[in-house]
Amino acid sequence: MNYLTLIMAIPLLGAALIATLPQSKSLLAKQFALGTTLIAAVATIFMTTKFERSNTALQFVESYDWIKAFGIKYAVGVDGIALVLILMTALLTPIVVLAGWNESEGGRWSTKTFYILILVLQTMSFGVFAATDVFLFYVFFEAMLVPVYFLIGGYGSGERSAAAVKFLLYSLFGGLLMLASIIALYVLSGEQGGHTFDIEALSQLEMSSTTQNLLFLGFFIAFAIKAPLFPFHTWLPDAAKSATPGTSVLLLGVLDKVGTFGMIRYCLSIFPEASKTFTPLIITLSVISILYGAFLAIGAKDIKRLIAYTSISHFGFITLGIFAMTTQAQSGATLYMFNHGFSTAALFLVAGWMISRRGSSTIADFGGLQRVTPVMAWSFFIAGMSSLALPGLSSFVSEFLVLVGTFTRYPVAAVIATFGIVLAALYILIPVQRALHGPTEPGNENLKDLNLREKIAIAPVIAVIVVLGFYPSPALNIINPAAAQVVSQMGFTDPLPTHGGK
Amino acid sequence: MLVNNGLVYLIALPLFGSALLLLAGRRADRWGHLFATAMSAMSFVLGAVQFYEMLGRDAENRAVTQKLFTWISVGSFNVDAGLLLDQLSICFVLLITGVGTLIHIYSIAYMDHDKDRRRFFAYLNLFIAAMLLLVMGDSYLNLYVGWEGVGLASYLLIGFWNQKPAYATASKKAFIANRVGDMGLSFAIMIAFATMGTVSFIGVKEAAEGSSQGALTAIGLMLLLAATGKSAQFPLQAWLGDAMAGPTPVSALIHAATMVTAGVYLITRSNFIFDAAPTAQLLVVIVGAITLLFGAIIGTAKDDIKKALAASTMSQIGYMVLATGLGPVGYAFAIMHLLTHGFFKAGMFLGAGSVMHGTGDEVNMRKFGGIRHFMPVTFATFGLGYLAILGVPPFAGFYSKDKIIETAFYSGGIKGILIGSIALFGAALTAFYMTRVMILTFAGTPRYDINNPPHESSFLMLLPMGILAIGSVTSGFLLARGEALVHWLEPLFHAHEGHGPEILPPVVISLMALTVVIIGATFAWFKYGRGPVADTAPTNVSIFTRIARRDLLQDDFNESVFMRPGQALTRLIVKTDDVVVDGTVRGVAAATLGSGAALRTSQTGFVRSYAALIVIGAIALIAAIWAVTL
Amino acid sequence: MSEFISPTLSYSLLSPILVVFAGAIIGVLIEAFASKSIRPIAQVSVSIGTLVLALVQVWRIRSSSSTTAAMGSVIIDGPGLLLQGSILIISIIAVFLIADTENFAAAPAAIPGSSEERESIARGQQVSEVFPLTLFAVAGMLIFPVASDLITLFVALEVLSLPLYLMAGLSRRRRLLSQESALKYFLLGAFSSAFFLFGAAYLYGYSGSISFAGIRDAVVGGTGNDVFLLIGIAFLSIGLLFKVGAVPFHAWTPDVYQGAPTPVTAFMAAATKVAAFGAMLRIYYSVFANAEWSWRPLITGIAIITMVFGSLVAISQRDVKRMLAYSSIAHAGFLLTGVIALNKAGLDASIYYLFAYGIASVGAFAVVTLVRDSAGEVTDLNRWAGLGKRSPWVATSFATFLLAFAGIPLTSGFIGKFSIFSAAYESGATAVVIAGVLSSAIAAFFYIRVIVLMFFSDPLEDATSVLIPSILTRITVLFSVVVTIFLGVFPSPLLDFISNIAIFIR
Amino acid sequence: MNPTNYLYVSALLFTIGAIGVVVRRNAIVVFMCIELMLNAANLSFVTFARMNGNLDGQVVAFFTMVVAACEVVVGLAIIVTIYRSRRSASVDDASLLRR
Amino acid sequence: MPESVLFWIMGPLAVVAALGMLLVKKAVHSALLLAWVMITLAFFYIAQGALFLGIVQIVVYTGAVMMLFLFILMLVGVDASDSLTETIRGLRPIAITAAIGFGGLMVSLIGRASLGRESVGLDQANAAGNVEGLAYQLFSTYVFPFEVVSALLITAAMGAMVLAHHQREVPRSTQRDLSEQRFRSGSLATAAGLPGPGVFARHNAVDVPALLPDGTAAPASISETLRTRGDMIDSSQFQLDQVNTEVKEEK
Repeated sequence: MNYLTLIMAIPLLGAALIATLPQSKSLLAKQFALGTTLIAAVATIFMTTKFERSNTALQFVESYDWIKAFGIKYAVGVDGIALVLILMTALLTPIVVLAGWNESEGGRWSTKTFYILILVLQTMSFGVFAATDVFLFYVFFEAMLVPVYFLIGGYGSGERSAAAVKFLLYSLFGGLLMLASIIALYVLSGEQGGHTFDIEALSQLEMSSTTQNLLFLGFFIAFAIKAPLFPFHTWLPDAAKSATPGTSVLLLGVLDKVGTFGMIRYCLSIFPEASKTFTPLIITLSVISILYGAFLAIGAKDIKRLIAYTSISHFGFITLGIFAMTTQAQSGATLYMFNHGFSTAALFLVAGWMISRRGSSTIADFGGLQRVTPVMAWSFFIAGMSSLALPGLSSFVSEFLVLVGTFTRYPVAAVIATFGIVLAALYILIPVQRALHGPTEPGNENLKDLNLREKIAIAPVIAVIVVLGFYPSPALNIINPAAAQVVSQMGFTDPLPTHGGK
Repeated sequence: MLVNNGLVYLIALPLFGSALLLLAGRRADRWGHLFATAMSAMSFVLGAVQFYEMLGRDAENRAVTQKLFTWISVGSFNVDAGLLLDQLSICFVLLITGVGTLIHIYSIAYMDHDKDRRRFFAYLNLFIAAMLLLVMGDSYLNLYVGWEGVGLASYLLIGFWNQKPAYATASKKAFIANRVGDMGLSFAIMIAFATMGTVSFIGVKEAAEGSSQGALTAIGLMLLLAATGKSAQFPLQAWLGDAMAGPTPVSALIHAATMVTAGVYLITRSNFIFDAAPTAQLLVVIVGAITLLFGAIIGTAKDDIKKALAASTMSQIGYMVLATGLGPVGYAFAIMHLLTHGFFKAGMFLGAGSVMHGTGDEVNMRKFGGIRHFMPVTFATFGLGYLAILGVPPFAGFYSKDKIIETAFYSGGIKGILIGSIALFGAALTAFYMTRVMILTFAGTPRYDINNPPHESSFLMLLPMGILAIGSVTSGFLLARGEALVHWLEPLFHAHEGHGPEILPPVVISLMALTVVIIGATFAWFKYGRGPVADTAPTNVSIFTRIARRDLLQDDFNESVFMRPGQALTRLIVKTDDVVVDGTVRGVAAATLGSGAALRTSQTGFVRSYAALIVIGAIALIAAIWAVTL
Repeated sequence: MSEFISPTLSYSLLSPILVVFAGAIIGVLIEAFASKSIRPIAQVSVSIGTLVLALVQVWRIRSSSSTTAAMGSVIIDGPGLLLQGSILIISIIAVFLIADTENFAAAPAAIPGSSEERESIARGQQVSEVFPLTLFAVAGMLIFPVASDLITLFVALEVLSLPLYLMAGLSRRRRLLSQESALKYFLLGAFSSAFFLFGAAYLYGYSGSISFAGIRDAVVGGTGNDVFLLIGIAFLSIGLLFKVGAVPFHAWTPDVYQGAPTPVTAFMAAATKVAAFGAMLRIYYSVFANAEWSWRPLITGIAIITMVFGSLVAISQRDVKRMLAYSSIAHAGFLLTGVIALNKAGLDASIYYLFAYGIASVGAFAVVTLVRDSAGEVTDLNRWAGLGKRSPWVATSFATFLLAFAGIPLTSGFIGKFSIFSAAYESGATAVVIAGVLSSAIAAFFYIRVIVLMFFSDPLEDATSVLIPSILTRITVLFSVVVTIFLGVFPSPLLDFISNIAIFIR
Repeated sequence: MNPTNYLYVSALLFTIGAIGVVVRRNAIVVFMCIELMLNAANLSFVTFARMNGNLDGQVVAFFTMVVAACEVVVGLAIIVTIYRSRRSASVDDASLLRR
Repeated sequence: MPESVLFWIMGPLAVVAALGMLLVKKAVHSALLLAWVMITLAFFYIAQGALFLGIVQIVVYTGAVMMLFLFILMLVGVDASDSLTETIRGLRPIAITAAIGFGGLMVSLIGRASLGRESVGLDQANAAGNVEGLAYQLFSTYVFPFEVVSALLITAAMGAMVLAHHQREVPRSTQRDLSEQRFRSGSLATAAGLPGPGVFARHNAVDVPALLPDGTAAPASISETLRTRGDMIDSSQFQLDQVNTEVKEEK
C-alpha cells in the first residue's frame, strides 16, 4: 500500500475539488478543506499504526524513475523521525483550518484560493518529510515556498507583502546555496558510479574533507535559514507578524521543521565528517540562538513577534540536540520538533483569536483578559507554560532530553542553554502578566470568549500537550530507534557515566 | 505497572479535583470548594492509612514504591513514573494533606465572598497534588515535576488576585526566582546522569559511594541552589515577602507550612550526596545561617503582619537548612523543626488571616492593637503559636529549635561555636520580632475606628486554627519523645554517626536559649509594650532600621545587579538584532539595489558609448591575448 | 585547377531551410502581387504553413542526420536539428503574436504623426512585409547553428540580422523609439559583424582554411601561430557574444528590446538566442575544443560578469520590457556556463535550456502585448500593479514565466538551470556555478518583485486594461505555460530525446 | 615583399574604423567607418589568401562585399527613415532609450 | 620591387586618409576619403594576386556603394557637418586610449606573430586564372552561401521598400478629379473655386479675407488655421469704397 503517496494525494485532490467550486461558495470551500485535512489526518494516523517501530530501516518505501537522465527518482519513505513530523503536519492542518475559519476573509483573494494554497502546502510538507531523493526533497523544499509566500502576502496583515518577499528571498537564497551543493553531489555521484540522488547512495560518496565541508555548509545554511538559527533568523519575526495565525502555525510549526529535519536527514547522513568538524560552531550558534531568541522575546512588544522569537530560542534547543550526538539529545530534538509544533500552534492560534478580537497585536493593548475571557486566557496560559517547558507538559520532556543529552557530551553548552529556561519564564510571564493579568484595560471589557468552534480547535492541541507531557512513550517509541540509528551511523555512542554504573 | 498499593491515588485525587473544577467552570461554583476539600481530606485519609501500614512493618521494609509506567526512556536514560513512600515522605504527606485539608476548610469561610472561590480551590488541590508528587517521586526527575508543579500552583495562588498589578508582579517574581532555583535542580540532574547514569534516588544513592568528590560537590551545590530558590534562602529569598500578595490561607499552606520547606526535603532526601560532599554541606550551613539572621532582621522591621510572618518563615527555614547542613544528626532535627514549624507557623498565618478577616483586610500592625479583646480565640491560637516559635518549653518549638542550636554548637571547633552563636542570636531576634507582632496586634490600645471593631471569625476558620494550635503545643513533645522522629528516620540516614564534642552540656544550651529568648522578648516589651505605638511608622529611625524595612536591600540588590542590567541587555540585543543582524541583511539588499542602480547608469542611451563599450571589451580580450602570448 | 565539380547539395537535409526560404519568397511575391486586403491572411497562412512544414521536415530527417550537406557548407547533425526544431517551434508561436494585433506600423515610410500615417491607421493597415522578413530571419537562424564554414556562418549571421534590424523599426506606437532602436541595433550589429569578420580573417590566416573542419585540424595539429588563432577566437567571439547579449557586448539589448515591437522582441529574444548559442556551441565544442585553454578563462569571466550584471541591473528597471531584456542578459550568462562546460552534459543542458528559455520568453512577451491602455502597450511596471486582481489568468501566466526565469522547481527553468550548472560543475567550473547560484538569488529578487507588484499591490488610479487575448495570442500564452510547466515536471522525455541525438559530428 | 605589412595596414584601418564609430556623430559617417572596418577585414582575407596560397580568402572577401552592399542598403534606409522623423542624422540625438 | 614601392606609397596614404575620415568636419569629405582608401585597397588586392576582387572593389564598392553613400548624404544635406567637440563626457579620452591601445596591441601582436609556415603565394591557385579559380569555388564549394546571399539581397530590397516606399492607398487626385468633385458636390457656389485672400480688398496679405460683392468679408477665402486662430484681419478697413479717393499728390 502506497501510504505516503496516498496521504500526499489526498490534500491535492481536495484542492482540485475546491478549485471546481464556484467563487461564491466560500463556506463549502471551508468545509471541503476541513474534510480533506481530516481525511488526511485519519489516513496518517492509520499509517502510523502500520509503522513497525522497531525497524530502523525506511518504511513505506516507494521509488519510481522521475527524470531518468539525471538519475532522479520519485522516492519516498519514512523513518521514525520523518513519521512523527508527517503526523504532526497531518494533525495540525485540520486544526489550523478549523481555528482560522474566518482567516481567509481579509485576504486579497478568495477563500477558495486560501484553502487551495493550504492544501497544496500540506502536500508539499508531506513530500518534504517523506522524500528520500535529495532532488525530490529540494523540489518540495523550494516549491513549498510558493504557497506560503502567497498565504503571507495575500492573506496576512500589516506589511504583508514586504514580509512575504523577505521570507521568500531568504529562503530562496538558502535554497540556492543548497542547490549548489546538490549539483556538486550530483556530479560526484556521477563520478563514483552513476548519477543518483538517493540519500543512502550519497552517504557512501567519497569526498575530500574540503569538499565535504563546503557542501555541508551549502546544506546547513539553507537549513539554518529555514530553522531559523541565529544569525539567519530575521525573516521569521516579520513573516510571523504579518501572516495569519494559521499560516504562522504552519510556518513555524511545519515549515521551519524542514530545516532541523534536513539537518538530521541530509547534513548528518551525507556529510558525517563535516558535521563533526562544524559541530563546535553549530553548538555555539545554537546556544546563542537559545539565549538571543529569548532576550528578543523578552524585549518584544508585539505578541506575534514574541512567539516568533520564542521559536528561535526553541530551534536553538533542537539544533543543539541534533548536533550533541547522543541518543537522548537526538530523540529529544525530534520530540521537540513534534512538541514545538503543538505548543506554538496553541500560542499562535490563541494569540490570533486575541488579536482578531482586540484588533491589535500589541501586548500593551491587552490586559485583564483572564477575567473577561477566561477560557481564552487559560488556553494561552497553558500554551505559554508548554512553551516554557513546564514539567508535566510535553515540551518539558523534549527540552530536558536535549539538555541532559547535551550535558553528557558538551556540558558547558548545556549549562549555558539551561539559562534559557529562566529567560523562558520571563518571556512567557511578561506577556501573561500584561495581557491576561492586571486590571481590564479599556477596550477589552466586551471581548468575547472562545466559541465552540474555537474550543474544538484548541482542545486537541492542549490534549496533545498534556498527554505527551505525562506519557511521551508513544512518540518516543517511534522516534528512539531512528534517533539511535542516526547517532550510531555517525559513529557515536553515548558517553558512559563517568563514575560508577547504575 | 498496575496500581498495586494505591500510592498514586494520593496524588490522583487532588489532581482530579483540580482538573474537574477547572474544566467544569462556573457550573462547579456551588459545590467546588466542598469537593476540593473532600479530595484533600481523602488524600489525608489515604496517607494516614499508608502511615498505619508503614508502622506495622519493620524499620527496613517500611518504604513502598510504585511504578506507574515508563515515563521517559531514551538509550540509557530511563525514568519511570514511579512513586516512593518512605519514612521521610510520609512525614511530608501527612503534613501536606493534614495541614492542607485544614486550610481547605479554613478557606471555605475565608474565601466565602470571592466569586472565584472555585478557582481558588482548584489551585489548592493542584498544589496538594504537585506537592505530594514532589515528596513521593522516586527520582529527581519526578521530584522535578512536582517541584515545578508547586511553583506553578504557588504562582497561580500568589497571583490569585492578579487584577492588582502589584500582585501579578509578585507572582511573576516568585515564579522566576523559583526558576533560577529550578535551573540548579536541572543541573544537578544532568550531572547526576552524566556521572552516575541514573537519576533515581536509589540509583544515585548507590552510585554516590563510588563517585568522585568533585561530582558530588557539584551536585550538592546545585541542589542547594534549587533549595534556596524554593525555600526562599539566601540569595534567592527575595520573592517570599512579595508572595504574601496571595490570599492568607495560601501563605499559611504554601509559604509557611509546606512548599517552602521543599528545599529542606530536597537536601534531606539527598543526604547521601551531602554526606559525601563536605564543601557543599558547609555551604548549606552558611546559607542557612545567613538566612536565619536575614529573615529575623527583616522580621524586626516589618509592619505588615504577613510580611513579618514571612520573614519569620524565612528565618525558621534558615534554621532547618542549617540543620541539614550539619550532617546525619541534623536531618532529623531539621525535619522535626519543619513539622513543628508547619503547625505553629500555619496556625499563626491563619491567625493573621483571621485578624485581617476581622479588620477588613488590614495588614498593617500599626493599625491594630488590643485585638485580643475582640478576637479571643484568634489571640489564643496565635499566642500558642507564638510560644511555640519562641521555643518556650514545652511548646513544640522548644524541642525542635533547641536541638538545632545544640547540634550547631556540637558540630565542632570554631565553626560550631560560630554557627551556634548565630543560631542563638537568631533565637533572640525571633523572640524580639514575634513579641513585637504579638504586642502590636493583640496588646495595647486599639489604633482603629473603635466604632467598627474587629469581629471574631467563623467556626470554620477557628476550627483549623484550633487544631493547629494543639499541634503547636503537642507536636514537639510527641516527635521528640524518646527521639521518636530520629529513630523513625534513622534507616534513611546511614549510620547514626553522632556529633562532635559536647562543648557544653545540653541543659546549658537550653538555658542559654531560654535566656536569650527572654531578653529578646523583654526588649520588645520595652520598646513597644510600655507606651502607645504610633499608627504610622516613624521615619526618624536609624539607617539600620531603614535598611531592614527595605528587606535589607534585597530588592535593590536584585534590581541593580540583575534586573536593570538584564533590561539593558535586552534592549541592547533588540537593538543589535535590528541594527546589526537585520541591518546586515537590509544592507546587503540595499547594496545590491544600489549597485544595480549604479550599473544602470552605464546605459547612457548613446550608441557611441555602447560602441565604446564593445571596443573596450575587445581591447580587454586582445590585451589578455597579448599577455598570455608574451 | 581540376575539373569543375558539379555541386551536390543533399536537398532533403537542407529541406527545412529551403522550405523556409521558399515560404519567404512566396511572401515577397504575395507582397508584390496580391491585393492589399488579402495580404495579411495570406501572409499568416503562408508563414505558419511554411514553418510547420519545415518543422515536419526537421522531424523527418532526424534519423538521417549526422551528415554534411551542401558541399560541406552545413552539417546536419543531432544538435543542429534540435536547435532548428527549437527555432521553428519558437518562431511559430512568435508568428502568432506577430499576426495577432496591430503592433506594426501602418505605413513605415510615413513620417510619424503625419496625416498620411493617420490615414493608413484609419484604414486598419499594418505592414505585411514583416512576415517574409520573419521567414528570412528564421532561415538565417536555421542556417546559423548548422553552418560549417566561416562564409556560411557570416552569411547566415547577416541573413538573420538584417530582417531583425528592419523589424525593430516597425512599431506602430512610439515610432521614434522604435526607429531609434532599429538604428542602434543596426549600427552596433554591423559594428560587431565587422569584428566577427576580422576574427574570421585571422582564423583563416591561422589555419589556411575557412571550413570548420580545416580550422579544427589546425587547432588539433597545433600548426600555425597561436597569436593568429587567439585573435581569431577573440574577435569571432565578440560577434557571437554580441548576438547573445553578453556583457560588455550587451548594451544594445535593453534599448532594442524596449523599442522594438513587442512581438519582434519576443521573436528575437527567443529565437536569436537559440541560433546564436547554437552556433557558439558548435564552434566552441567542435572547432575550438582543443584550444580550450585559451578561451575558457575568457568566457568564464564574461559569463560571470554577464550573469551578475544582468541580474543587478534588472533590479532597478521600471519598464517591463527592459527588465526582461536584462533578465535575458543574465540568462545569456547562465547559458554561457553551458558553453564552458564543454562536455556532453553541457551540450544537452544548453539545448534544453535554450528551448525552455525560448518558450518562456515568448510567453512572457506575449503577456506584455496584452497589457494595454488606450495608448497601446503599457510597459511601465508601476502600472502593472494589481494586475493579479483584474486579470488573474494573465498575471498568473506571467508569474509562471517569471518563476521559470527565476528557476523555481517544477518549472522548466529549474531543470534547465540544474542541468546546465551541474554540467559546468562537472567540468570543474566551480566558480561559474557559484556565481550563477548567487546571481540567481539576485535575479529572484526582481522576478519576485514583479509578482509582488502584480498580486500584492493595489492598482493605480489610471488602471490599465488587459486586452481580451485573441485566439492566436491565447494559443501562444497557453502553449508557453503548458510547456514551461510540463518541462518542469516531466522533463524526462525531452531530456532523453536530446541526450540521444545531440552529438556533434565534426 | 613580406605580406605581413598588409596586415599592419589592415589592423590600423580596422582600428581607425572602430574608433571612428566611437567618435563620429553623423550616422552616415559612423556607417562609413564600419565599412572601413569591413574593408580592413577584407584586406586581411586577401593577404592571408596570398600567404596561405588558396583562394578561399578571396571568396570570403567577395562575399563580404556583397553582404556589405546589402547592409548598406538596409542601413541607409534606416538612417533615411530616422532622418525623416527627426530631421537629424546625429546618432547622439537618438538617445531616448536609456537606463 | 614594384610592390614595395606601391605599398610604401599607397599604404601610408591610405592610413592617413582613414585618419582624415575621423578628423574632417564634413561628411562628404569623409566619404571622399573613404573612397580613396577603397581605391588603395583595390590596388593592394591586385598587387596580391586578387585581380577580380580589385576590379570588383572599384566597381562595386567605390562605384556603387560609395555612390549610394554620397546619394544619401545629398538627401540628408550635403552641407551637414559635424562639430568635432565631444559631447559625451569622458568618451574622447576613452577613444584616444582605445585607439592607441587597440592599434598598439594589434600591431604588437602581429609583429610577434609569424605564420609558422612559408607564405605560399597564389601562383599555383591562380594558375588557371584568378577569375576561373574563384568561379570554381563560388559555384561548387560555396554554392550554398552564394545562393543564400540572394536571400540577403531580397531582404535588402524589401527592407528599403518597407522603409522608404509607401504605396498610396488612394491615387492622388488630379485637377480634373477635383474639379469634377466641386461640380458634383451639389452647390454651385463653390464650383468655380474659392476666392483667394485679398480679392477686391486693398491688401492681399494671407490674413486679409476677400471681399464679397456686397462688401462683406469672405471668411472662406483664408486658411482655416488662421481663421480658427483668430488671426483674420477685419477687412472692412480695406474696402475699396472706404478708401480715401483723394489721391494725395505725393512727391
